[in-house]
Amino acid sequence: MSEWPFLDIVVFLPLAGTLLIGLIPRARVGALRIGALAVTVVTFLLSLGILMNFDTGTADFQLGTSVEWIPEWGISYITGVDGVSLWMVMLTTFLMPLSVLASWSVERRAKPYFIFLLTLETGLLGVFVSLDLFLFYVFWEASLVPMYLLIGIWGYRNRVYAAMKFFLFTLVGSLLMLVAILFLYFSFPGSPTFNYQELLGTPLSLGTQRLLFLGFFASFAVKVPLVPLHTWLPDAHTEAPTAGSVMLAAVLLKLGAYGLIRFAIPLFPDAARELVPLVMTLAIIGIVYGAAVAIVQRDMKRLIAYSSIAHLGFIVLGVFVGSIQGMSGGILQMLNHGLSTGALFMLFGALYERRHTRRIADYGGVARSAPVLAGVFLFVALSSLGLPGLNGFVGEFLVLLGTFFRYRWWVVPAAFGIILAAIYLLWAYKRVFHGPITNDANLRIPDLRPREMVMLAPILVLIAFIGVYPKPFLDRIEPSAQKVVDQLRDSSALPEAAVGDADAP
Amino acid sequence: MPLDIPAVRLTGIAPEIALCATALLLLVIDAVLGERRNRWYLPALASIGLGLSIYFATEAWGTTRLELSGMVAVDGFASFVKITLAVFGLLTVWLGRDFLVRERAEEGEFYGLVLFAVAGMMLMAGAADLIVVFLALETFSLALYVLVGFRRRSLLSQESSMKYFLLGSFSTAFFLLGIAFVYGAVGSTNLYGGEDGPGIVSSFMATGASDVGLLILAMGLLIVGLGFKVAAVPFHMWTPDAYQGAPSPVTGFMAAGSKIAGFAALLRLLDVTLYPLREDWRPLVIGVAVLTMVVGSVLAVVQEDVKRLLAYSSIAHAGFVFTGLIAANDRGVSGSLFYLATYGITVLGAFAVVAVLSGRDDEKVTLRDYRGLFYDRPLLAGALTLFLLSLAGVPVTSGFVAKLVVFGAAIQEGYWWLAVVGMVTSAIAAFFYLKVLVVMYMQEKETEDAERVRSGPLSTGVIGLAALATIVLGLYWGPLIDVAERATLFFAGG
Amino acid sequence: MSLPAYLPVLFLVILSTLFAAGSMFVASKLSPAKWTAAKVEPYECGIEPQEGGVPGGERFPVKFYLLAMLFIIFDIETVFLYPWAVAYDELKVFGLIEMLVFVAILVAAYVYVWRKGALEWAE
Amino acid sequence: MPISYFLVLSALLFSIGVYGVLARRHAVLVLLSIELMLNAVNINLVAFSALLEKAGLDGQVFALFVIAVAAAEVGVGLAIVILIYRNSQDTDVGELSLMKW
Repeated sequence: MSEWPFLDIVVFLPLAGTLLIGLIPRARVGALRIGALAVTVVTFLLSLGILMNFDTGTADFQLGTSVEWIPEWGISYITGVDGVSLWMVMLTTFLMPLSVLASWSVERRAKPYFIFLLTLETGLLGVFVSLDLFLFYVFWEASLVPMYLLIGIWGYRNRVYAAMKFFLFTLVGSLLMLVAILFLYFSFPGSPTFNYQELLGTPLSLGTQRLLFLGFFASFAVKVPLVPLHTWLPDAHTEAPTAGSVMLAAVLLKLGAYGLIRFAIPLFPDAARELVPLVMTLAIIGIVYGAAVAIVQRDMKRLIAYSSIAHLGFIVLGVFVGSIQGMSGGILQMLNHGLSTGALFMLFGALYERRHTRRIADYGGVARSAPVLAGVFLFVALSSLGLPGLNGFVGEFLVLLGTFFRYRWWVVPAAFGIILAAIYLLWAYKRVFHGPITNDANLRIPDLRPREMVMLAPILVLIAFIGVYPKPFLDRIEPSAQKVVDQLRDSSALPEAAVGDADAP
Repeated sequence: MPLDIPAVRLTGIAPEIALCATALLLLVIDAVLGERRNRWYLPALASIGLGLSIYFATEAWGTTRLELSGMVAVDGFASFVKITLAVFGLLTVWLGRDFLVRERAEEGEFYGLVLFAVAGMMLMAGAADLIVVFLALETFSLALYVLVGFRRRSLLSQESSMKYFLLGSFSTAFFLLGIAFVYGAVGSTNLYGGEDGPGIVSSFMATGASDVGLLILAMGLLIVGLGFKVAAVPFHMWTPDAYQGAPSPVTGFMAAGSKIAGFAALLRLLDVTLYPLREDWRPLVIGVAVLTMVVGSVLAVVQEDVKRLLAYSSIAHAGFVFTGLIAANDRGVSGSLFYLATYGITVLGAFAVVAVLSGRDDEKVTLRDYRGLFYDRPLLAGALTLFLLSLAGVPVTSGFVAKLVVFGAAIQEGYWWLAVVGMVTSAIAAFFYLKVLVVMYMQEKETEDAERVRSGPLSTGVIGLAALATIVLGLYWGPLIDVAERATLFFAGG
Repeated sequence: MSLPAYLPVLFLVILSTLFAAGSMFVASKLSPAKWTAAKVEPYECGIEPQEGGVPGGERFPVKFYLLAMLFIIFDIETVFLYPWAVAYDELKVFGLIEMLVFVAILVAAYVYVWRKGALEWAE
Repeated sequence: MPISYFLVLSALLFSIGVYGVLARRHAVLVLLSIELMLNAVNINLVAFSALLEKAGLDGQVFALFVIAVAAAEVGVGLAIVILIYRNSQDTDVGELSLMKW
């Protein structure tokens, strides 16, 4: 346990950073970039402190603080990380500097851009660390506005529509969740509180549980997204600027899965257990549908977007099969997908800066002029489609294993999804980087610049590392994963699970 | 019959007296001194008067009794509303000063009328007898009618004032008929009753349920009259036109002031006096509430004029407050108070920004005039964004907390479906607030305007204060909610 | 909830609408529509209306309106003097003071109107 | 003398007022109709106060207030009419474009 609260500093440092950015005159674009980069890097370094002090082998929440906020309403500022949220926090702080690098080419209105980007980081981190339902909801909504502005202002042609769609879809979901939260708040026997760990014990009739679970589920399923609530995602991913797409794919989508693991299942285990078949069906549909649709995409960013739907299907599948392998695999996969898809978006963003088109057909033979770019792309693509030895394989394998233990036959369509993934990714790779050069512009594509190398190298290292030696990651994930699995499998474990003392760091 | 001289204790209406006296003084001074170039002393005097009224209102805090032979209630509820109203009045006066200077139309009448209006609204909050409610209603309505038509050069302004006036008096007539029926049904118009005579409910219980029909009818008519003031559907037709036509500061004042005044009367009437009959009025009010939320949110989507848009949004907000009123429990009443206070501040801030941007003759108020505003005036646009997000109910703004508490009250009473309706309509509403953001952030300014609008020192101050309040109350609202709850604790008879 | 209790509201609405529609109908049926010059020209207390007044040309001095309004206001206020006068004996000095305050307010209003030049007939 | 006489009278007056407001387009006429409604209410109040034993003098006092307020309303209303009349160039001030709801 550390003396001083790394966690809260990490969460609010970016927000403080916006003030720094605010002081820089808007004309000094270079200074703005450097400032944003500095803030995010410092945030990342501090977040390493969390990793250091994280105590493996316990499922309880750690490193948090707990302060009364609005005692009249039983609202407190309670934070803490466990195996589930730890890697999400790390992922966010790790990817943020890289997305700043990816936004180097943002010349127009750079000042508000970086301000919104930093605000977004605080919002996302807050969601992952807050252990008070009210606090959680505040961060959940707060992360919405900057993303909305990022898409809507710096996006591509269809940006306003995409931003609107993104905001309204999410908002409707989260408002239903808000009603559920309030309902839970009022049905808590003791003195009214929003404290997550106290609310865990709330006795609820199965009918009520079902309603409230659906309330939460509505909000999370939109974020994940599960088919049929996914329609906002392709637009948002496609229209968003590179950094926006990275953050969307790598972190924002995880909010949904995280919410399911952290809130939906532990708070309403009976309802969750009852609805497992439904959710798993949706997940499988997502896997197959996403992959199938990805194959026929003409727009590279749309393709990556649909591949995300498929991957998130895997994650939800693993979370809901109710076996430790599936759960930890799903959680690890959240990390993996963040890395590989983030990298894919960065790579294609780099490509887009060179050719200013998203149509796959406009490319072809790029590998000749930009071999390094092509090589890196292939590497990332392989990790994303789960090649043994790379990170994607570990997660997906664990998910499939977990599924196999409990629902033998569900493995078949899931595995089919992996095959499809191989098809669309490799085919897209072939069409973009190899084959005949249809357009002369592809001959003169400059290869990766040093900045871009710097931005991609860390990701590649991690991809390989997790692929060959996932143990340190899984060690930290498993205890918490086990806890959630117990809750999902039999609610008798619920009371013991409810007693954690995260409020005493 | 021998008349008994009532013991005169004026703590109840001291704030109102202070305001009226100041207003009279102000008008006479202005008339005597005549046209001066810089009449700084008018807003100064008005501010002093409002300050005095705040002082007197805080003096009355904590006592709970009836005064002036049961005509006026002195309680925390009244004090809370009065202080809030005085604050609204201050903001309006400061805003109005800049506005009038810009329009080169500074007249003492403006300040006088604002003061009179505030006084009437305050009286509304303390009224313990339908007679007083009626007088208060008329006092502030008449002042508002004139204020709406205060843009002398704009025909639109005067026509909207005409419409507002005619519809207003029309609804007043129904309200009056309602009072007459109450009087006929139970022979008393007093909300509480006491040593000075029986109250509505007590004498109703005495006479028995024989003429419940007449009382219910009267109740309906009263709700019509007050519903008009708070812009509840279907008594809302005046709202868009009046909001559009009125000078922007006045619009903000109307939105903030007449809403809290009308709801103060409604809360006292329905949640205290007629609480025993709640099962009778609830269906009617629920109908009104749902209509108001839906119509307000849906019609706002198609608006192109910012003031009209905010008008429909204020209709929708009336619906949200109704959910707290329907709950009729402590949380509901205090929640409604909190909602009205925070909403007032936010909407005043929004209209302050509108007033600054509207430019000479208060004309530039269409969405087109807001294109790319963020890159032209980042601070103003940022403030407006904050206010709009608060109106939309996004967290870390006061609007979110307000929605949370009123919907919470409804859920607590088992009206969770009403809360769901509220949530869905707020989602619809979010769409048109976002529309404004789209215009401000995601569209390019088409024409460079001739002279760059400059926000006067007072307007800047008002906007800053409102923005600060919106954020602070969104992050740490405990104290204010606490005060509101204590206020309902001292609710005479409540 | 006793919805039947709301029937009276319904009745009032129906009554007024029926009355409105009915009278409109009856009026349209009964009244003979014969327009004579004398009927269409505005009645100005015997003053000859100017023929074809230019657009914006006043048909009558607005001053009439203004003075009339001022008169009505101040005149109606005196209505409060009657109950005071009737109950003078009981009210005693208290009533006197109240009435003085009341009159003082009226005087303030009067001063205001006067200084604003609303009483000047010709400016 | 049964109270119902007065009530019917006032009800009729009130309905006439409502009819006037809804049917007339000229602002001044609408204003007149509203005054009619107010006076109908006055009749109600005075009748109740005079003929109901449970009701005291309040009704008649209230009527006085209503009269005064009505006068104020007329004042404001006519003032607005004049303002519009001075601003707008056309002479039929009653035909307000906004009145068409």
